Amino acid sequence: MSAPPADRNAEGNFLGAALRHPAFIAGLVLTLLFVGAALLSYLWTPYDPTRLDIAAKLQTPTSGHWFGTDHFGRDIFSMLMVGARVSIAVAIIAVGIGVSLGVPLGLYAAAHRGSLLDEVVMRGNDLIFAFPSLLLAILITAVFGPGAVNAIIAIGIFNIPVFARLSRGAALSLWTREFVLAARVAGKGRARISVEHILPNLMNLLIVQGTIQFSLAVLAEAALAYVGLGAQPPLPSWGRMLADAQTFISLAPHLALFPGLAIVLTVLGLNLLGDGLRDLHDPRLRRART
Amino acid sequence: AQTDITVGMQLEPPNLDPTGGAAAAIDEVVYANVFEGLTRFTADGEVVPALAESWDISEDGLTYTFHLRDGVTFHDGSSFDAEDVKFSIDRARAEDSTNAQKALFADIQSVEAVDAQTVKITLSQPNGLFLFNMAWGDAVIVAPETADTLATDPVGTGPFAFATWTKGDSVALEKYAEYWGEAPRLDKVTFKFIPDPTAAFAAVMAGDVDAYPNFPAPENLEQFKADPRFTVIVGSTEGETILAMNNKKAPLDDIKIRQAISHAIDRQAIIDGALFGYGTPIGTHFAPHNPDYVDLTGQSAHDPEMARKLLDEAGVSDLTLSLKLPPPAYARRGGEIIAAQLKEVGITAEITNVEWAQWLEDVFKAKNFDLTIVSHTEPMDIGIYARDDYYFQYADADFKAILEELNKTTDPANRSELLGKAQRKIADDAVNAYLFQLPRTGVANAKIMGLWPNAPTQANDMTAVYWVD
Amino acid sequence: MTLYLLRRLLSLSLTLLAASIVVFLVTEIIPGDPAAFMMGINADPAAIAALRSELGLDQPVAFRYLNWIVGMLQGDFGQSYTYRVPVSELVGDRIAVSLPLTLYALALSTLIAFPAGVFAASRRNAPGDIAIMGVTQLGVAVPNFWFAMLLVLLFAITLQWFSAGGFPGWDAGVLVALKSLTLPAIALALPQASILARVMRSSLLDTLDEDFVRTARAKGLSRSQALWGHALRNALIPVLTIVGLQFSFLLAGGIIIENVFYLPGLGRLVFQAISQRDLIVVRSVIILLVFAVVAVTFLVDIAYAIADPRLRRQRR
Amino acid sequence: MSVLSVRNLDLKIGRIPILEDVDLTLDAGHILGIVGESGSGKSMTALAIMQLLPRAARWTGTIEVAGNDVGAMSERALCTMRGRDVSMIFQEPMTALNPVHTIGDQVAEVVRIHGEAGRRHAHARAIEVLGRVGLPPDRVAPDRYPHELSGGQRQRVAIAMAIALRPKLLIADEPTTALDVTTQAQILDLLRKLVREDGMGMMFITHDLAVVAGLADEVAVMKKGRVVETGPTRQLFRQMRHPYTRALFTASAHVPERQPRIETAATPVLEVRDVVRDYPRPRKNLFQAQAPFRAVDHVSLTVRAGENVGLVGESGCGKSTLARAILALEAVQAGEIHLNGKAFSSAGAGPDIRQRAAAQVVFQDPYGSFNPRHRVRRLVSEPFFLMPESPQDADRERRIGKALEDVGLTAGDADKYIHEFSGGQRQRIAIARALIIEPSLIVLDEAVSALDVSIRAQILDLLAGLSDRLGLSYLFISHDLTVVRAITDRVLVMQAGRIVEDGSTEDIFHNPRHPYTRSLLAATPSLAAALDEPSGETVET
Ligand SMILES: Nc1ncnc2c1ncn2[C@@H]1O[C@H](COP(=O)(O)OP(=O)(O)OP(=O)(O)O)[C@@H](O)[C@H]1O
Ligand SMILES: Nc1ncnc2c1ncn2[C@@H]1O[C@H](COP(=O)(O)OP(=O)(O)OP(=O)(O)O)[C@@H](O)[C@H]1O
Ligand SMILES: [Mg+2]
Ligand SMILES: [Mg+2]
Repeated sequence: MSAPPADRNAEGNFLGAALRHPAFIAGLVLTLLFVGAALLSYLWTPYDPTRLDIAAKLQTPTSGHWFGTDHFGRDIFSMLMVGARVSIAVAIIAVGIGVSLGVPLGLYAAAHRGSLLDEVVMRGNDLIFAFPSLLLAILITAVFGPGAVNAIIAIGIFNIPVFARLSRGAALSLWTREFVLAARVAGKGRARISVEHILPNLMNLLIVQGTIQFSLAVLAEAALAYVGLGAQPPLPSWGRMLADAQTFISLAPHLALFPGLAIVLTVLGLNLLGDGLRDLHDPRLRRART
Repeated sequence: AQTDITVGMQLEPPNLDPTGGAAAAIDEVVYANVFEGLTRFTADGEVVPALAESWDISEDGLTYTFHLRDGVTFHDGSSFDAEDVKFSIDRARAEDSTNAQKALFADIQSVEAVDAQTVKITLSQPNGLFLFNMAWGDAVIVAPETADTLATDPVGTGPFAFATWTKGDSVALEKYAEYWGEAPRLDKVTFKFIPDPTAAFAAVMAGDVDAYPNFPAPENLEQFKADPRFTVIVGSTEGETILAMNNKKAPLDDIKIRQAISHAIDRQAIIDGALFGYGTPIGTHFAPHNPDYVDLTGQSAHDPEMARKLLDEAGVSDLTLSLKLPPPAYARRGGEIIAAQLKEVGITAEITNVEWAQWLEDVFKAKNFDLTIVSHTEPMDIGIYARDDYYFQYADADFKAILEELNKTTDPANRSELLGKAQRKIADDAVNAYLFQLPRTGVANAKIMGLWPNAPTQANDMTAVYWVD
Repeated sequence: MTLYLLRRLLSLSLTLLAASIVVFLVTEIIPGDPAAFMMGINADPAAIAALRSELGLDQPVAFRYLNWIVGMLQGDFGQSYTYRVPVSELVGDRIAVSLPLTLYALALSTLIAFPAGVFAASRRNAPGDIAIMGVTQLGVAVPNFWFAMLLVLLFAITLQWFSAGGFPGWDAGVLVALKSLTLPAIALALPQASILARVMRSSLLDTLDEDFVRTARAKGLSRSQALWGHALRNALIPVLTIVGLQFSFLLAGGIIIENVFYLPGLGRLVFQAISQRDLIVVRSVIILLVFAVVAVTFLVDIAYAIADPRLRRQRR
Repeated sequence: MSVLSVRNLDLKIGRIPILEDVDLTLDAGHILGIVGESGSGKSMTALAIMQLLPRAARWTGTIEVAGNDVGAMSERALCTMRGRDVSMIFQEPMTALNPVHTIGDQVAEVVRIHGEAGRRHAHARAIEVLGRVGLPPDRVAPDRYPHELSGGQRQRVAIAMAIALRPKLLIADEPTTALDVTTQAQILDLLRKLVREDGMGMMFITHDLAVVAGLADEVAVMKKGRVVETGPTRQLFRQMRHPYTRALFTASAHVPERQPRIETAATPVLEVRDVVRDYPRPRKNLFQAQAPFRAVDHVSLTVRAGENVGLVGESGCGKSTLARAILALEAVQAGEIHLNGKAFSSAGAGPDIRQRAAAQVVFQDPYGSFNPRHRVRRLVSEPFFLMPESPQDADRERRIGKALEDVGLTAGDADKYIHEFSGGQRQRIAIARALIIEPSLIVLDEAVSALDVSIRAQILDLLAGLSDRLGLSYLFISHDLTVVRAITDRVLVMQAGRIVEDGSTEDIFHNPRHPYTRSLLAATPSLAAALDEPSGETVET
């Protein structure tokens, strides 16, 4: 007989299931930790992360400086807090660009399947996919100059086809669903159906993919900052902290350790969260678990 | 003892023709090793005879007659004579020349091969620096037959001949058996290009390179010092590192503001923070190891109070300036420190890291900047302050007059005085904030002798290098 | 099948054409003049102009684009501005490093991921599975350049088992060369292996839930016989896609790793070429990489058809 | 001798009880039919016997297969048993075969895996067995892949795999639900023949009483995880001691009462003229396009006011395509469609939106036809969009309430989400949605096929009542002839995109003229016919 739709009981026991999903909880906690640190950094950091104290440079962790100080004597903990802000902001906006351009394109292409525009959108996606992403990002920043904004654009561009493809694929299968046919019998146009019926049913998928893209964006931002193309000093950024720490790796390993861990844990948290969300939205898995 | 050596360098030369490119890395590989000029620099910056054994200078200082050395051959076996000299110099100063330092030849009116061993060069005006100019890597002598292929297959007269170039990795030189001078003690020299400072550290530590004369990460020198396997060589370069200011752009056209910036800066903190203590503070655009150097650092001593006062007097508050930083670590790190120091006196410096190409376009050519940090590594380059269209846009008439007089002067004492005057003038006008003389910090296997400690020019002269057991 | 191949080839060339235009335009608007860069800070404007005309930079844009394209079609990628040698020669040297490195990393990543994924899938939710999935979660999260730094710290500086980087060239002997590529390959392979293992596992789990696996079990196959004999080949398709993507990613994505280990690879070549404004090298290498991506996707598609008879038929 | 004996089988998945106290026995050479509604535990019983239960399942009781207690067997022994002593055919022939192995290999594998023969010999056996199930190598080569076969052929391959080693027990779990009637009839014949020839025992699971009545020697009726009644087929159906059995029986033979008021004189509600629907096929090569696939081939039909017209035909003959064309959900390549005498759509011209309200639709899938994220209120009122001035506020509420009440729900249900309803209720909501703007025609595409028999009966009653009360016309699409016979006045028979016969329902069923119609009718299992038949066919052993 027919399979129940993916989210038949989506709203009902989501919370309960979520609370019993250890990976989801771990991911949520890690993510909230870093988001919290980022938000807190607007109000308070232990030290001013841009204040140099050359005399106090390269201190190992102490009770005064929890994570020690860097080569300019800046407080690493404070820098990490503000760095979280940069990473998260860059990632959010970059993924936001991907979603806000990719999803409409994908929806449009699906609604007009086989049309010229569909073809153009899909080929355009292929084209972006075919480019080596880091290289193109470097090129983009070479054109516009380095900086957080341009890192966002560079990362954002590569998010567009991801979301366009995802939403087109999922939308195509939704278009054959009977509730969409019913809406068409009710006289609704393609655009309206895309917004009223297709989009809401893509939400879960988009949230899951969004989380994953978010973690990839954090990594990409770190990589760009590492090669010097991310947020510019004095704004701290995890990738640049790592790049700066490189030459101190045998002298003061903690300089590289903490930003590295920050990246790893954030990405880990987001991935766990994404996996958790996917499990929770997939009734087949949810049933097997409960 | 070992007769081959691997020398680490940060940048790979784009090509190997010192007369056709500006990159310092070219000279670092080929200067004095593969190519020689009429004169050359020694380790301490003196100009001595090279392919010219001796020379006579006419009374009016306009005619130089060079007597060339005998028995010199190029690496391809062809012999060296006056025609080669004439060809090389004419080529460098020709209309369509792509010599990066064409200015070196600007005063030459004619070159004449008197006979096989004699060359007469006539100048259009006396030039106290002419012999000095001829010692540059851009003035080396090449043979007409090979001139077009020097970029990839350099053929010179030096003690080492070019062997192989593994692009992206290394250039190897081999001892040239027919060398006219004293034979080098090494049979093989390999220059290995390791741009990443961490990789450089690891490579030295792991023994992949034997010497790294211009080590990019001063923070690691302590570790090398502590390790008996290595010696650390600390010397100086010709690089005056300055915080350049755009003198014509408001508000930096106000001397008070420029002075305020100079006083806001704590040189020692920059040297400690960016270079881990290596480097000599300077107060003007002149190398401290030069006998004519005048120490003017006191004139712009670190004094935030004073800086704030000057800003008040100039009537500015909430000043925001752009600070464009080229790639070298001294600039990037120094820039962060300077930004923090300027913040202390209420100036916001907005940092933009730029690549060299961008710096050249944006800062140097378009003069679209407020502040930037650069090390001017050409020797004796205070003359740039007299250039009309130079990027920091000083071109002060009085200063130009001083320099004009200097050019005409050959008497050492007078020259010395004029140089002092020039140094004071730019310091008084606070044209730029003068930071430090760029150090040359190298590391080498403790058994290697004969490396240059200083860098009077960009070179890794391997002629006198040898291993002890 | 031939029709399908023809169509794919056509769209492949269109993609390349579009990519060439994009790359050309992007490199065209990069601020910074190659000639000025090469001549340095004290250069005479006349000398810069002379160099510009020598490099052909003073010709109109459209002309230069066509020149480049026509040249490439004839196998002539032009001359590097800075190195002054044919780009093809430069690229050839670098591919001799990048390609083996890519294949090495890919081999490592598949060799690790494949058994790990299969093992985890066959023990769904057992401790072994959870452990492997935990490790791969970490592997995905670790930035490879950071991991590379740690590898250098441990194996090159502390233990001195490997050299810290550099590439002695293939002339130094295959084993020596491979040894120098080992740390970089590990650094590249770890995140890829993690991704691959996860895809392998989930794809296999999906397949294990399929009806035909149940049918196989009903025939009397044991759990592992059903896994190896029936599920694996069906599970391979998404894995192949990822392997294909990884190939092209690694070919260019090694830039940072190549920097950390100062390997003279393709990635570093472009990176350096960008900063030196050796635009012709930038263009040609990027087009080459795009070509590699498209070609690999094409090959993966063909591999699909081999793995899955349904596709063979559809495309005939 | 009994090949299967299940005693006191209790089964839980997680904490949820699935089966309780199930007892079954089956003798060699006999067919045991298991019937019951969806979810009653039929498949779980089968899987318990095979010991292929979901991971979370726990069971107690005794299951003996050919004298062996499966509960006491090791996994290795179970592997030896499966496929050799007991094998199973699954419901879905499309997915039960491995797409990347040839059918010959898949059949041979059973032989090989049990060490009965080497590779070459196993292959010979596979060819032989495939021949037995009607797939001789000269017609269907054993090196074909599953996707190169039709559904019926695939099911035969699955059967071949199951009988390759002549098992003592064969479990067939709804092996024909995915097939059209003609193919179903062939498969049933084949299975029957195999049981009789090889003397194996077969457990045949289905929800279709008619099928089981014509096939099984004994029947067990399941409800909510329990066996409520067992007995020899004919006896059980004659006596029907358990009320549930009786309910099942009446429901599956249910004919709603109708008083049709067909207005022959008035303009037809729907007029389809010469409609063609082509699907493009991939090009043969770069220069040569392939002729398109014609799914609907010059079809004309009329539906008059108050009339219920059935459209029957086997799977893939173009019924749904025609329905979509009528509703102008897809463009047609030729012909035109008129609603209430006015042109609605035609080749080259899009639908006349103002007319849309006249024709509404109810689809097959009660789960898939609603957006799960909207409340019933919004779902039901979606067609208001078609009205120039859609009713607002109180009027809107009133009409939503009325539509829900019309289909036997309450106005209060408007606030619920769709997942809070059962399948039958959902189908009612779908009908309410179609009714709410008072169309003159409702197209019902397999609207009751997904429902259990008892619910199906309710919905049929509802439809009949609505049509009588509101003077609605239906175009009722189904492959289930029994249902069509129960609810329609006139029937159109469709084959390969064409209407081959058109006549009043009674006429068509009693006096089919077209050979295709005849074969269709002959293949349709009939409960009444099966029970009337003399018992000659059943061979007692
Ligand atoms: N994997 C599973 N996990 C949990 N519950 C399940 C699982 N599979 C089936 N069930 C439940 O077990 C019960 C019996 O299911 P079963 O498949 O045996 O029904 P059925 O009689 O075969 O129905 P149908 O006619 O629809 O095939 C149902 O309530 C179903 O929801
Ligand atoms: N979008 C499409 N593209 C190509 N062919 C199609 C498409 N939709 C349907 N067909 C084909 O058209 C024919 C008729 O399909 P249709 O769905 O109308 O059959 P049906 O009679 O409703 O069958 P069923 O009883 O299985 O629902 C089938 O052969 C089908 O494969
Ligand atoms: Mg079932
Ligand atoms: Mg249909």
